[in-house]
Amino acid sequence: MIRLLGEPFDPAAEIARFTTDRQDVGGIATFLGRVRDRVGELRIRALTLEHYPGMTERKLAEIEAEARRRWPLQDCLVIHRYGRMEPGEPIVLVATASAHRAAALEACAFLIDWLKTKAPFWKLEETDRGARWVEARESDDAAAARWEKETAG
Amino acid sequence: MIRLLGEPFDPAAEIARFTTDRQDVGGIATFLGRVRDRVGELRIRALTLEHYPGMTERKLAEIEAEARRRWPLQDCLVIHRYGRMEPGEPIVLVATASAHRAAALEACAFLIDWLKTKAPFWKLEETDRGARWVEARESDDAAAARWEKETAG
Amino acid sequence: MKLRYFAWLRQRTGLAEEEVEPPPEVHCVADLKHWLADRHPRFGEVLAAPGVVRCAVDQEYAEDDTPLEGAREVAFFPPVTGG
Amino acid sequence: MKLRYFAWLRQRTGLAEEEVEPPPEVHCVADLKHWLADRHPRFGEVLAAPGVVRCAVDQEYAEDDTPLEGAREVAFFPPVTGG
Repeated sequence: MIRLLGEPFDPAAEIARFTTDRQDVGGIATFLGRVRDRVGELRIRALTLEHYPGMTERKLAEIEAEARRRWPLQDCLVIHRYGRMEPGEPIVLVATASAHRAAALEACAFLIDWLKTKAPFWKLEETDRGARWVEARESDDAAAARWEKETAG
Repeated sequence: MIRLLGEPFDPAAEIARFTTDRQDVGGIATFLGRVRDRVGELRIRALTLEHYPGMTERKLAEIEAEARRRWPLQDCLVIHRYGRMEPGEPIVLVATASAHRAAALEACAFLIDWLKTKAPFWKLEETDRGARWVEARESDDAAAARWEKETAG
Repeated sequence: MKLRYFAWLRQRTGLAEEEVEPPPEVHCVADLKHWLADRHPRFGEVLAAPGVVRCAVDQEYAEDDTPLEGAREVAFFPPVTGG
Repeated sequence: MKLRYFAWLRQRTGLAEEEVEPPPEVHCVADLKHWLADRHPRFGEVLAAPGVVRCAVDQEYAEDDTPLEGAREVAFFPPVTGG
């Protein structure tokens, strides 16, 4: 399930709800991304996530479908914020459930790696020295590329 | 932080408390292992975890220390049950926090892989066809061995 | 054809979207970029730098040689940084 | 020396722990296993199967050649299955 939100959400409440009633789930992996209050020496006051309405929902759905195609997931949740957020606020939550732990853990890592490089979001940081657009990191591309070789298979 | 519990715990509440007040955390990864109601065709009524008091606490502490040595973790939590549990009940919760997601995700996978193969717990399953001790799985050894090569380094 | 600009490319064009009718010689994304460089000089400045300007045609990632025939919406943006 | 047995090995010996004084020729884990095979025949049955009986000496994992000098607690158990 995919949710794209312009308002804050409560990750612990989402995790509490996730697959609570199921007794066939052996492992649940989650990843929560939050706004940090600093990057290196620079203080971050806020982060604004711009996105591409329409394409974002489409890409998120594709990424979820790809995870479900690759791993036997019993459930899968992706919540992604857009708009302005302050330090400590959740940006993205990924949760995966499977009978076995390897599927849940790998799918969770896959989802966040692909979200970072394939979903049309852009981060604007408000710092003590003004606002700046976050640049894409090569390490994110490398992390996403780990999963790329399996796409053709 | 390590907790070895003979009573049920609430994983969502633990996750809610984990690093809530910190604004320097960029990523939180969690893994929750739960009792499944079936293994293949076999219905599971309950699972009893026996452990080695004294050695268990020691090994859990060693495993946590190793994760903190390998990755720059801002916080780390391992909660492990022992005793009798029913389907749907949590067995183990691992949570890791770091400035960056890769450290949190990898340390989380590492912790659960090593817990499975290095902490002295033994599972007794109560099934429709009687009780049986769960056998160690080769896939668990393989998962743990992924991290082994780095120990010497 | 609707054009959309995101993040700092939006700041370069000064607009989030516009409706355009490119001339018939604009067949692919590269042609469109070339035509837009005249329309938005500050956007044109960064088009040459490799990997800086990404494109989507009808909400699918596109390359310079992606054809524009029948395209209703073309978007330009920097590399994504979500998650 | 205190011996402890876990999981189904405990069921084989019929006890969770016992105090023993092995004879002086018991120097290492392998010697102790050999000596215990007489004491607990049903435990002895599985000692030969490779990888089935694991051991800890003073709460550290041990191998057949681990020496027992000064050891206060030796535990036998099957491969662990926690997590």
